[in-house]
Amino acid sequence: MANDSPISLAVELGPLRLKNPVMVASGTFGYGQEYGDLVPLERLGGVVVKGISLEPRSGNPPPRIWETCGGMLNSIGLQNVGLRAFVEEKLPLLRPLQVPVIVNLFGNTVEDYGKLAAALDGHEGIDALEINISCPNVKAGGMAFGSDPKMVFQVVSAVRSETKLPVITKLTPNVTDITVPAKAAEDAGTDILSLINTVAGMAVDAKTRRPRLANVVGGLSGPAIKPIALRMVWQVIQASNLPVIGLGGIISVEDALEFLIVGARAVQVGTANFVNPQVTLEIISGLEDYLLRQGLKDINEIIGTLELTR
Amino acid sequence: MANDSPISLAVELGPLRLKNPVMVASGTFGYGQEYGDLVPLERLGGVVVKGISLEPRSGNPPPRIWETCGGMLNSIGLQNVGLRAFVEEKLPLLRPLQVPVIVNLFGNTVEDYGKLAAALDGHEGIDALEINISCPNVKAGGMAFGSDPKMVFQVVSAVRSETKLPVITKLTPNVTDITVPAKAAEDAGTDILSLINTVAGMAVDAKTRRPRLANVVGGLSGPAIKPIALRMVWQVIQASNLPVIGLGGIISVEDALEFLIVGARAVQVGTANFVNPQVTLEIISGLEDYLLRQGLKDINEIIGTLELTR
Amino acid sequence: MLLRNAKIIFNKPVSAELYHMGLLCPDIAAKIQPGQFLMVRIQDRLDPLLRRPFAVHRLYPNDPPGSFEMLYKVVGRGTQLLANMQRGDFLNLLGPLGRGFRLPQDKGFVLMVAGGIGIAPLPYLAETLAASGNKGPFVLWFGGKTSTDLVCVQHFNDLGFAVQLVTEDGSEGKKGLVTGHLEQWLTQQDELPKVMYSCGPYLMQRSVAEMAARLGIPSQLSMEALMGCGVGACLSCSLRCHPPKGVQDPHYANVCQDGPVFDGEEIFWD
Amino acid sequence: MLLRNAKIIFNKPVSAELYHMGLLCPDIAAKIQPGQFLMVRIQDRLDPLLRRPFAVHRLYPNDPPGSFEMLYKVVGRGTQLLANMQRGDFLNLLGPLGRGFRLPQDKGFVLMVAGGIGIAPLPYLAETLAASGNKGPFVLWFGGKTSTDLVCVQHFNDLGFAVQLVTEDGSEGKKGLVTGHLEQWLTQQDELPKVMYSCGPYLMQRSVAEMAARLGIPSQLSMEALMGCGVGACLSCSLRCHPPKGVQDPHYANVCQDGPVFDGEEIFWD
Ligand SMILES: Cc1cc2nc3c(=O)[nH]c(=O)nc-3n(C[C@H](O)[C@H](O)[C@H](O)COP(=O)(O)OP(=O)(O)OC[C@H]3O[C@@H](n4cnc5c(N)ncnc54)[C@H](O)[C@@H]3O)c2cc1C
Ligand SMILES: Cc1cc2nc3c(=O)[nH]c(=O)nc-3n(C[C@H](O)[C@H](O)[C@H](O)COP(=O)(O)OP(=O)(O)OC[C@H]3O[C@@H](n4cnc5c(N)ncnc54)[C@H](O)[C@@H]3O)c2cc1C
Ligand SMILES: Cc1cc2nc3c(=O)[nH]c(=O)nc-3n(C[C@H](O)[C@H](O)[C@H](O)COP(=O)(O)O)c2cc1C
Ligand SMILES: Cc1cc2nc3c(=O)[nH]c(=O)nc-3n(C[C@H](O)[C@H](O)[C@H](O)COP(=O)(O)O)c2cc1C
Ligand code: FES
Ligand code: FES
Repeated sequence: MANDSPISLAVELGPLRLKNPVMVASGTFGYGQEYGDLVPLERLGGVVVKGISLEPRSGNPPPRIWETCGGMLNSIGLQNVGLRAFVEEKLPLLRPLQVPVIVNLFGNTVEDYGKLAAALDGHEGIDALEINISCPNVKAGGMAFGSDPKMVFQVVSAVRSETKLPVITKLTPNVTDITVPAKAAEDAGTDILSLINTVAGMAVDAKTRRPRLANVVGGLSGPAIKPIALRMVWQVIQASNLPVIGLGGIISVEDALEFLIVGARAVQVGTANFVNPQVTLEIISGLEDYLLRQGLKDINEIIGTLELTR
Repeated sequence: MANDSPISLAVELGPLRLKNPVMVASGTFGYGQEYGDLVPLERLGGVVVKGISLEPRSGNPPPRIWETCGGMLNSIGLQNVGLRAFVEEKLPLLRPLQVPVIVNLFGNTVEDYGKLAAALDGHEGIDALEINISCPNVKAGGMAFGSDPKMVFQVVSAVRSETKLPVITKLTPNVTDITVPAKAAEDAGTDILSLINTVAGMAVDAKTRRPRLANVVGGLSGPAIKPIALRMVWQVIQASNLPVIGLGGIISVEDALEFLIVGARAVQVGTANFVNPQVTLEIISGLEDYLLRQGLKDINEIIGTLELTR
Repeated sequence: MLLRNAKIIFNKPVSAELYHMGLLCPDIAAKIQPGQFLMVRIQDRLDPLLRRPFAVHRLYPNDPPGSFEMLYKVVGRGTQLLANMQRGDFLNLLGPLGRGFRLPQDKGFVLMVAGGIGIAPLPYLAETLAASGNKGPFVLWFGGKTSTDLVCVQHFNDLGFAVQLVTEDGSEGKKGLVTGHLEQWLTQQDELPKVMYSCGPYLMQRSVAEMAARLGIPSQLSMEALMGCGVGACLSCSLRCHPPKGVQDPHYANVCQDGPVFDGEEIFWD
Repeated sequence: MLLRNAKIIFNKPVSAELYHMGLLCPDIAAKIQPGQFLMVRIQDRLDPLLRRPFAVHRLYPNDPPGSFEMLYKVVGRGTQLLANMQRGDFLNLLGPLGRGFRLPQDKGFVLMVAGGIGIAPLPYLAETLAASGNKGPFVLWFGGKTSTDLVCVQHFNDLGFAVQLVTEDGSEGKKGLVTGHLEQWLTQQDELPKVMYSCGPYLMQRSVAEMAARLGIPSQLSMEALMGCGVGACLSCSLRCHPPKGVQDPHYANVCQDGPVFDGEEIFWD
């Protein structure tokens, strides 16, 4: 993409300005360095780092991953280096780059979320916080924060009150009505919504009769879940005025377009990075080609243009 | 499979006795005749017919189907011949066969369900009723019966009070906690639970910017959803004492085994029939081979034997 | 209805997008009628998942015995995979399926109309017609976007057809849409066809059906729909039709079972 | 780390389950070290979805230049698809990845231990070792279930290795498990190896590491894990290790990044 390209992929995402709508999703791109020079980070719309907690976490015992039809299950167990090592070792490598850095965060309690937000607020080189509310709430007996709208409200409020950074709330799909937690997050002052996180799933080895994951249940991601993600994004778009980041199963420019057309202002790409590390670059240039073919000049001309009449 | 085979695949499913645990799922095998002599129905553990309503229904306008990665979306809109034509034209063809016939039913209101159950109760050749609670409740503004445990209780109670036939309640996966509707159905007196129905999903044609389905949202089925189905079956097995029929994405004997191992007493095969019309026959003989290889004689020896210690 | 593995005996491009594939499958070859179709499982894996519907293009009773040919257009993932397959590979076929073309009761003038890949089922129909003792006249009107769409014209000539070609870009035959030229031509004929057979895009089919209705000629149209099962089990492949007596409106027929060939007047055009 | 399409130059069975595949990819051939691996995308479609990890078995600097060989065992869907691929087809490779084997600092006696398909990364290591000016002695202990598992022994002989074979069924070499015979043999040697390299099933690796620890020999073990990304981005490929100072327990290393080759004493065996 030449800089003087007549095509504009730039989008506004609430308080954020992105040069294009294609980001990498949390947990699938490490802390940004792992893919080396295969993916020049400056080319991306944004980088969401692996979820960070106050203290380092070991994560779950292996096996932590299993391939399924069109997808994969993971139960990493939120292994991460912890706040301090992130700020001292990982952030300095990202800071000099011309790419928005979004820090994904999670806690065991509402207070953890607030403390994390406060601690990250002061650091240069962070462009937004993304709250992961899919993780189990230790005080509520392990039920995910994200499945209870009251908890969603509390967690988002705790983060909101501790940071001036743009706040993204990442919704879990494991709910009856996705617009309910979306509304709760909106009421608590989130700037942006992102969805979906993984769908709870399971697999068994028929030979040994053991679960494929040591943790028994894991999160399903990848192309298999795309129809679910797209449906939920569309539901949230209709119910909320907030800008939405769509993700779940995106692996081609057509997939990304589907999310933009239903109204997402940006997308994240997760599992597909494993399949094709350069998939984000291909999607970005694919978006330009699409606009050219459609005789358009600006990606905003297609966002939210789903045609419902026949 | 010779009759004097030393291997037994017979299972008890509450009040039902099946010669093997492999049935065809509602809506994917018509009224039983459509696959002609490719699938001798007597070989199956059971046949669940297309969902029946009091009156015939036209269903949704096309397009009604779209292929996704590892799955498909459908929005048939519950097209069916209606109670009377079913009883007069379809049931007589099934009655003479040595196979349990399960009638899947649905209504627009709680009363519809009761009336259908009453009307079907008297007819010879029906072995059980399966309640589809995934369909929209017209009185409650189109929200699915199955996503509200109070509605589940009412619908199942209405059917229970009108029939002496075994009652199967088929749960929708589009809920936060699958054990809640499962419990509601149990409290209302269902004999058996079956799960899962399709997962709500959507797809868009990026070229035309139109939804792939005229109905916009449809139900996702096929191998893509298997991990979700298996997880939910396992959750229900742990929370309820009722016998469970597992389904969702089964296309191989290994898939069927996964459901049996987590504790399902039978399985249904849906979308896979389209891919391989003889898949049920292959699964049945595959189960025998598996037992032989494992040195077992009876399928009941593997049901619910998930090994959780490492 | 049979489920069979068929061996690919050839698979060769006829243009950038169109391929001929020869398949050996005597059981299906022995049963299939013109206009019926097959549900093809393109490979063993789960991507793509569903079978794809294809017509029989030509039947080869002797060359080798029990073989037939498909003509297909590469439009998406499934057909791209088909194009990559090799002689000697196997395809799993379900069929014959659906209700095919019916031959006219009276001998005489028969008109066929094809748009693009809609030509696919017509050669087999033409062969059957020519073998039925009917002496014609036979006319094919064949429209495409451009000249490379207009395949197997020679075969129709050999079967005694007068072939009229139309392309949207004027690169071969008349320029424009097939239905426009056809209507004009028809009004100039002394005799009207006994039947009009047609296969092509929805709007072309609609024009043909309306033209046939205006002229009082029976029309038989081979229709398309997205399909799940191909056998009437899933109710995916709906085509809105006029409801028979006592049936609720809207009435959706199954293209796979009630069709793919419909009488023009059955269809509710929208 | 490179992302490249490599051309298959041969793909041939060496036994019912084992295949040799030759790949042409000069960029990767120029960079990859013994014990490093590649994440292979077996095809374009989404089933199977994830890449599969494979070691480089042998490097061919000249035949043709920039080519190398993989040895793989057909165990599931992905490897079955590999076995069906043809000369001239392409595979997409991501690599070189991970931390490979390090050559011993002192020249002298080197011992390698392989179990089954664990032989895969060792010939390239042996070639590098032999080319490093080390004169040995070199010994390979190689165990398998049965004689057909014991491939490429001649190549080790050619490189100056003494090869000791063990099979569980006794069909070739000594009967039993490789680690049992090895331990006995080691205690009878005058000199101890400078290093033990090993690749094979978890329990074999554990025995080798414990044996090496008892004898005070450094061991380098190439470990396996289920992998998502292969580059350290997803944290799927955990192997429990002893935590370095200041790191929480349990400590999980990434096999793809911290390994696949680990020192025996790093690993927490459970
Ligand atoms: C009765 C019948 C007979 C047919 N005969 C022929 C033939 O002889 N030659 C030929 O080239 N084509 C024929 N078609 C169309 C052919 O089935 C589609 O072109 C093919 O399914 C496209 O598959 P794909 O994976 O390449 O396309 P994709 O667009 O990737 O397919 C996505 C999905 O849409 C379906 N689909 C896409 N286009 C069509 C279509 N036009 N009709 C039905 N389903 C479609 C596919 O089956 C698949 O489920 C026929 C269709 C029908 C209904
Ligand atoms: C660093 C490394 C190097 C390897 N080198 C070789 C080699 O040179 N030759 C060789 O034959 N094998 C090698 N393996 C093992 C090889 O990756 C697996 O046999 C292969 O992934 C199986 O794929 P499948 O689709 O046939 O099996 P399936 O069982 O169908 O695969 C299902 C999933 O499990 C994974 N998987 C299954 N077995 C293994 C395994 N043993 N290790 C890691 N993942 C596995 C697959 O990658 C896939 O994600 C290596 C593994 C690692 C970690
Ligand atoms: C291995 C792995 C690790 C993940 N870790 C996180 C995480 O730390 N925080 C988070 O919010 N989401 C995490 N996710 C979820 C992804 O960010 C994403 O929401 C999900 O995978 C769906 O997108 P995809 O289908 O494109 O992968 C993880 C996903 C995977 C596959
Ligand atoms: C085309 C189609 C029609 C269906 N119709 C019904 C129905 O009438 N009643 C019902 O309870 N479930 C219906 N289902 C859901 C299936 O019975 C099954 O629950 C679901 O498809 C998941 O199983 P599968 O992945 O094996 O297909 C239908 C599914 C499909 C694909
Ligand atoms: S395709 Fe299933 S009914 Fe026609
Ligand atoms: S495979 Fe992703 S971190 Fe190792």
